[in-house]
Amino acid sequence: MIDASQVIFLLSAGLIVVSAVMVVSVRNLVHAALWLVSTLFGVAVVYAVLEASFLAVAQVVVYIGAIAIMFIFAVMLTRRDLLSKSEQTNANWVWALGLAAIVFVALAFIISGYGASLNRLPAAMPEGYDPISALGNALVSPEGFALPFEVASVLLLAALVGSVYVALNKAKE
Amino acid sequence: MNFWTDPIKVLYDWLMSLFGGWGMAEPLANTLVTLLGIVVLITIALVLDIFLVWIERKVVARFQGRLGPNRVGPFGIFQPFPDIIKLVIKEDITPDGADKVVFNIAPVLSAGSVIILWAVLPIASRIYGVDLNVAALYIIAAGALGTLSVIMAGWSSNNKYALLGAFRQVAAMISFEIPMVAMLLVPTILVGSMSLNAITQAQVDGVWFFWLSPLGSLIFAISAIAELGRSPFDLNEGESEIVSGYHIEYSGMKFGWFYAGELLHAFTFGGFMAIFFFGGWHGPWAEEYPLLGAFYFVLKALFGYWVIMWVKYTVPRIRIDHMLAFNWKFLTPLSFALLIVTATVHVLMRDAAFWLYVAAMFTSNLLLGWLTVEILRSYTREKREAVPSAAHH
Amino acid sequence: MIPLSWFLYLSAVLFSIGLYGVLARKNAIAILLGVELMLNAVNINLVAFWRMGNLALMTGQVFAIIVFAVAAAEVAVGLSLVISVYRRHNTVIADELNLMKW
Amino acid sequence: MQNPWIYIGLFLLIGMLIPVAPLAIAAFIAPKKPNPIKQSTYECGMETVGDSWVQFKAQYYVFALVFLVFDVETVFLFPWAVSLNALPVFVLVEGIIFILILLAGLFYTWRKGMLEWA
Repeated sequence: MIDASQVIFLLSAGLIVVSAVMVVSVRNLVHAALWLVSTLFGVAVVYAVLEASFLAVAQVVVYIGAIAIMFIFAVMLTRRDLLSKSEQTNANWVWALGLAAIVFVALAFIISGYGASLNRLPAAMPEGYDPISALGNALVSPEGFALPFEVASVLLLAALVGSVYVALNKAKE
Repeated sequence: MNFWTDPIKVLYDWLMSLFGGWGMAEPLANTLVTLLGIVVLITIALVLDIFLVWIERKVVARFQGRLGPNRVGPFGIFQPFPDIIKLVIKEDITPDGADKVVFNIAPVLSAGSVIILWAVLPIASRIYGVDLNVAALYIIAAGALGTLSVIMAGWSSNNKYALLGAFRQVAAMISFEIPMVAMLLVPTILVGSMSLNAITQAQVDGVWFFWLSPLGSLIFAISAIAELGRSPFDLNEGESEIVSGYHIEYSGMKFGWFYAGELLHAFTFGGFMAIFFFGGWHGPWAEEYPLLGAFYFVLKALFGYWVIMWVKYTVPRIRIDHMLAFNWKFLTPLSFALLIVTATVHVLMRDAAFWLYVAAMFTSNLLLGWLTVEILRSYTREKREAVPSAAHH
Repeated sequence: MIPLSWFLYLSAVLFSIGLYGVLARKNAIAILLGVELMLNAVNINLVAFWRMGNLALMTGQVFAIIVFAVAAAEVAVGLSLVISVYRRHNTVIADELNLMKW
Repeated sequence: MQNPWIYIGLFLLIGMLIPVAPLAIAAFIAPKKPNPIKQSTYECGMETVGDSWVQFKAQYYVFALVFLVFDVETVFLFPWAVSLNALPVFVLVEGIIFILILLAGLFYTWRKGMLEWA
């Protein structure tokens, strides 16, 4: 018997897979970016099904609010004739399809190999348990992930400095 | 417990017993009542939206020494209804070369991104959609959908003004999102929760956060106005330059949704202003009588909305380079400085007496504001003195 | 109640689609789109393992957030490289770029 | 309501469906008399010149870049802000360092002149 949460999961999984296929197959890159938004939204729904509230919202904020917008901006900055008229896949696309299929079959084989141990169901959230403050404690407390927290900021700094330097180095032109 | 102390619960029980009387199973009845509640909440928001059109037109008329709508109904209050009928029966034009699907989704997404904010809005002590524990970030997420709708509208119209307007609007929205998020972090630090209900409750039990962070409320107001794309930050729709921006090709009800969404957005942000800094529904007897709390909330939100209109019809539009420079070189560093100061004072003073804590917060805000003004003053003095000498050479 | 394996299968499908996108697409921006899909597949796994395992151990969620940061950094640097290359060579087709050949 | 996201999901669904309703009514009752002049792209009354895909300033992209980095930063700062109350002062220092490192990035961009519009 299939219950409500399974229906929601299957719907969002369908959305994810269909739009992911569109992302890798449509010719118009703006459409590809918009399909990416729909994929990412589906992933956010999966997080909500998993009761990871913070990640569900952060997924929308970071991916849809920033990364998808970046992609659209980047597409707009490049020339249109490179985007929609010509063939969008390279000569090796058959091999790529084969490899992707092999990877999927291998992954599915591994997953099914674990058998019943992967059929475990989510435990109920304990009463009064607040995942947000637990996440905060884990992320910043000295016993938790304080170092990765700081390293993330250094990573973001490096990304900002590097990409600004690369993108707009006017002096060399 | 009666209707006046907990109206939602009374209505819920009444509907449940009514549906139960019809022989409906309990989960089904529960779902149905929830759906009904959602539809009613959204309908209230949209009815309010209709009257916002009237308020906006009446207020702008007063600002400009005119009468405004005064024919349909007393004081022209029913003017929005003919407006809506006109919008619905107008021919809907889709320009050549438009991307039809994206073109049609954009206005729906634009209005929807505002409507979904009402799911987390605590209208009164026991009147709210849902108490989400990540509500502060949820607001930003809804704003992200709004940004996306702008770029979709601009791109799909196949019009260069629309695309230019969309780019400007998106640049403004994403830029001013940063100080806004930083200011959402201030109440989050003060309360230790992102839930809007918890934030309101903390102000009911303590003081309004305006007294803890006056500078924060000011920054939030400025960035909210920019986020709404209202004057002085309405360069996306500079009529004289890019003929009203990203929704230029829209007509009929599709344009109507952009317009309605903008007004409701402004009102909703007035509400957020109230929730984050002015105590939400807090007021005399509001806790016992939720309907009174709802009244206070709407009043405060309308006040916030009025301030937004006041700014809109007073301050002239500024240039996009000035606007972005204002954000990145002034507002963003200032808001993060304020965030650091707030966090520091909060942690160091959390064990002190309450009045001392409030005083320290208030003073540190004023100090930071004064410091900022001083830095700006010396900086502009340098500039002023540099100009004539440069001209001399 | 959804068993863990469903999430793993979903993530495997998403990962494979992303891999196909990375390998088959010509346009460099589209390749980056494929990378985003793969990163999201990883995140689904991390969060699913958090939910099915010990709820008090937040490692899965923390990892997922770090992946957000990595994805953002990757997009920022990747797209900047694409734009930089585009400005010099007027192309975004990955096959036509042979700066590293000699 | 055990999972608030069920409510949010229903709200999203209905909130997106309600705006469709007037559009559907309008599609039903509004007149439809298309002609090429009416359908043409608006350009202040002139004939449309060229493509809508005009060359954009790369400056927009730089602002998006800075925004992206700060947006991800806020995702890190929200859990920090929530648990700031319950944790020792060390955590405060940690958060301040985090913010300062990113502000350094902003100032680098500023000094490089990338925040200028010209």
